[in-house]
Amino acid sequence: MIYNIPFIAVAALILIGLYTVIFKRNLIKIVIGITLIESGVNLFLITLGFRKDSVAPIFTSNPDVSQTMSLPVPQALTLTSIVIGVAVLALMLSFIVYIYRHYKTLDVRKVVGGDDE
Amino acid sequence: MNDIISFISAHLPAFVVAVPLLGAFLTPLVSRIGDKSRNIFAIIITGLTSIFALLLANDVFTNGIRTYVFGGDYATGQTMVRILFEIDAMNAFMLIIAAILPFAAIVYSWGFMKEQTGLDKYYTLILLMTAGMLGMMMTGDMFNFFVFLEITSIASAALIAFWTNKGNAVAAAFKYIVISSIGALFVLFAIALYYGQYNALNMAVIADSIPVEMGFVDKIALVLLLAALAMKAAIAPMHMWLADAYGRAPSSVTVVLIGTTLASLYAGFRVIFTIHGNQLEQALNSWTIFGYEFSISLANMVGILLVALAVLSIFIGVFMALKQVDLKKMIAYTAVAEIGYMLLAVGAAIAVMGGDLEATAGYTALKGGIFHILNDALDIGLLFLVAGAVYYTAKQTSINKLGGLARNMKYTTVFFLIGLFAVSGLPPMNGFASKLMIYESTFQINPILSIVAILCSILLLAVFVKVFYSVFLGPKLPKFATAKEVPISMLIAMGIIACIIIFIGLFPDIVLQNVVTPAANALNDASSYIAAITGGI
Amino acid sequence: MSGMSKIVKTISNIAFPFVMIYGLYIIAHGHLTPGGGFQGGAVVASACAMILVAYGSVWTMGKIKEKRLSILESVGAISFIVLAFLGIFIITEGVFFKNFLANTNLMFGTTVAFQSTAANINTAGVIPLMNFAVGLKVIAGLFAIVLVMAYATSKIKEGKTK
Amino acid sequence: MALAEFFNSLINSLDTGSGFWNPLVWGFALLIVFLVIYILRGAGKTSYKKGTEQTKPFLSGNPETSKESMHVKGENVYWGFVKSMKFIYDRFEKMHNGNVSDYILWFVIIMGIFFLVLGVI
Amino acid sequence: MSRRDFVAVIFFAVVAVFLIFGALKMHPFGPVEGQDGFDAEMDDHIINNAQEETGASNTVTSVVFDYRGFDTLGEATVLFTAVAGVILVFRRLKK
Repeated sequence: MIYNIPFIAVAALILIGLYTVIFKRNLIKIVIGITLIESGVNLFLITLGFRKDSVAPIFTSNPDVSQTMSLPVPQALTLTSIVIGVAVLALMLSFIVYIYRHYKTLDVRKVVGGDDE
Repeated sequence: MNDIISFISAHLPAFVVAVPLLGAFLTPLVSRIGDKSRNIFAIIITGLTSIFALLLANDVFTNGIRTYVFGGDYATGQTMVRILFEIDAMNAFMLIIAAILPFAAIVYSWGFMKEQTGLDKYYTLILLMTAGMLGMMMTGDMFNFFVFLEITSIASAALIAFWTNKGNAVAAAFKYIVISSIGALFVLFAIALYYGQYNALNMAVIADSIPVEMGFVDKIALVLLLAALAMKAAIAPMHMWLADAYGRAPSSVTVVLIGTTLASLYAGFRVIFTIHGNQLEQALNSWTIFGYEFSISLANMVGILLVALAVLSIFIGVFMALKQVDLKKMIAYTAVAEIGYMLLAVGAAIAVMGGDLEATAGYTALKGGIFHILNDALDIGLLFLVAGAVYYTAKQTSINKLGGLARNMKYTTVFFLIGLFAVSGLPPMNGFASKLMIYESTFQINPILSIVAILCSILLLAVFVKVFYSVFLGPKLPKFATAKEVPISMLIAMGIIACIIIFIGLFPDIVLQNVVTPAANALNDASSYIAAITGGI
Repeated sequence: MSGMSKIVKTISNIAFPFVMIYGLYIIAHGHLTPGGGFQGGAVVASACAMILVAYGSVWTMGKIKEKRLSILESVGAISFIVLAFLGIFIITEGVFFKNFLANTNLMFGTTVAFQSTAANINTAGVIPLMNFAVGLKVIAGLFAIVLVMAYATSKIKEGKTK
Repeated sequence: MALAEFFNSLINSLDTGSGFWNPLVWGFALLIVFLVIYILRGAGKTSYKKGTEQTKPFLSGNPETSKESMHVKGENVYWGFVKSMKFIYDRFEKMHNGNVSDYILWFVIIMGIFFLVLGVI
Repeated sequence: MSRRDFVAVIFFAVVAVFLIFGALKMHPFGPVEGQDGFDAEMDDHIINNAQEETGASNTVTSVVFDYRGFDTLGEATVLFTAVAGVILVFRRLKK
């Protein structure tokens, strides 16, 4: 129970992100919510890689290789996920620049993209 | 010569994804030479990819499941640490769709995109879309699936915003990337749950290690995957992004977008049938009311949910399509209805799945639904290409301003008629064969479903008769007096798809026996898919 | 945006080589110490972004066009995927992404046992080469993204949007 | 041999559970129907001449209007159906506001329903 | 409080409850090998064999570039895609 505090923090981060996406009106804040969800998922991945009293899985000048090492795969997955998040963020922000150029507003209720204006 | 063929066939699964990736990386360099050379290069790369994909599909249909491990050798049963591609008949069936659509799109773009700027990035992104779609259809590794999903989403979003001088195109692209990134993040969350539970990322290993008595975390992962993939596959009421995205993107991009949407739908089927295939028979709960024993299995529950969503999709799609005034948005809502038809058939098959599926009518329903995936991709693709041709000639797609185009564009009119017959399920086109199977099998399962399906199909016919009347028929409008037929490349692209449609329509039994039935069997038995990796359950 | 004050330009001139050397160090030692192509590339790209902020996007765009950067990036990507293809073509019975240099006493081919090793850079087969390819790609890519967005938004600020 | 099997498979009919569907048989039936219709048509009135007053559009004496105004706009087709289904279309219009937050809200709603159905039951 | 916000709050609460219960049902944070149904078979295989198979002393790098190198190719492709997309969006529309 008390050992699962990091997992509860992950759930809280994801829920805060969802709340931001659903209830906020500003496009920038929606993007912030998406990055919150993403950081929650990354935190979950990196949390899964931890084992009790373990060290980093690197053998270079490592005093004792027999001690338990933390899992290497989640760190690799988190690296991939972070880079993907950067790419998505860049594209979304450039879309927002153009949306502001066209609609002169960032209110999500006005950026509806109806038929040809 | 012979060993070259054997060498290529040994590495086919790698080539199918790696060749379009290499082509995409090379495109910025090739486009320094000239536009014509860049177009020819893109056509060559896409044709090569299609040939490899068809060869791989043929190999799988003849020799059974193919696995390809990246970066090392692997003996069945040892610890699965590397990424691998696993292609069974269902993946091969999807590969056929992915081989047809991007080639037609690239050929179409030669004439359709002639006046545009930034074409080197356009070809790069459309090749990346193709590579991501193929990877989604072939991979056997969950996290690798997520990576390809993100590649496809980012490339699609950038291409939807191609016409940046239109505000609604950029707005549609923003909506699409918000939807797809949130969906992909929840897919990643589910993958992380599986990893934390079973310390595995391979689909077959996960499916092998999930206990038959599902835990709470497994249920949460299943729900997250189902909801996220349903949103990516544009199932109502999460379909609204599709109308914007399909309607605003250039038609050549929309044709590839159809393939990516169907790839997400396939991933949902894979999750239900393969990863949780062992738990489908498991009873979720059982009550005794008045001495009667009620028990609902996971298969019943998921099937009922999917059928409900499917009926909603068909209803909303048809009714909204009837009211649209924009031609491409109308076809987009029709695509929503068509996806509903597939989901209706497969959901009905899941709902009645108990013991052996072959005994029940669900087997026909499953075959019909899988058959309809191919037909829908071809029909909607042809209609979008025709809509793009109309836009190319008349520079607008609002059906209020169009009229009398049949006098100027004869071939386009013929292609639109073929697409109209096919998509609204009129004989002798291919849409009729699969829809007939769906009607009869769902009638044996529950008559109301097939009644709804038939009525909505009639409404679809009404929608397209209206479009045909108001766009192509009618008096020759003065503002289109100088309208000409579209360039030859666009006609070739439309002709390819039209010929395949007519072939499937005239000889449906060949396709059903050689392609669809193996795919249905492969989707139905998860044990062989798992046994190919773990060596027996 | 236009450039910043002379103090900022001087400080960034002094700091730029150190940051870049550090990033290249991270890229080169990716198979021995924490880090790798992505991380080191991000460090170098941040150095370039610092120059961009100090001197302004218009000046930087005058120095280097984003077309050159995208060419550089595709060169990095092509070298990466070609290294992956060599796994098929170099050795018999090879597969895609085969580490064909590891444990062959060729370049980067020193064999390592399961032990606490001293930092020997001459190991790990194709992994250092892939690190360099990915590092080049990440430098060019991130700098291209930052440069293009800064240039476009600066043009918006000056009013000539189209 | 394989070719013969191929041609045999061409004329196979699609088994759809309870019924069957064969496009070639259907096409043959369609041909016969067209033949009958052509014969009936040949037995029709023959005093029809092109280029005379018979072929001119007759709008009860009024002059013929312009092509633009004669073409029925696509929006006006089926206006009766849309009008009678107004109670449905109002719902759908309210549903399809292009607000991306509502799209995500629908996703959350479906996820909640799935949770309730699969987790509680 | 509009009807939309009411429905949103209700289903948001449902999702929140299920996610937090799932977080509580996970195996405890920092598990010990062999206890509470945790067995890191794949990662132990990597940790024990990474040096012999790839020669890299950094296990994470050996995972990123050798065991899961195909993911890294996809990741590089994602960055490439983003760059191409941003340049496409900010392109000049006139020839």
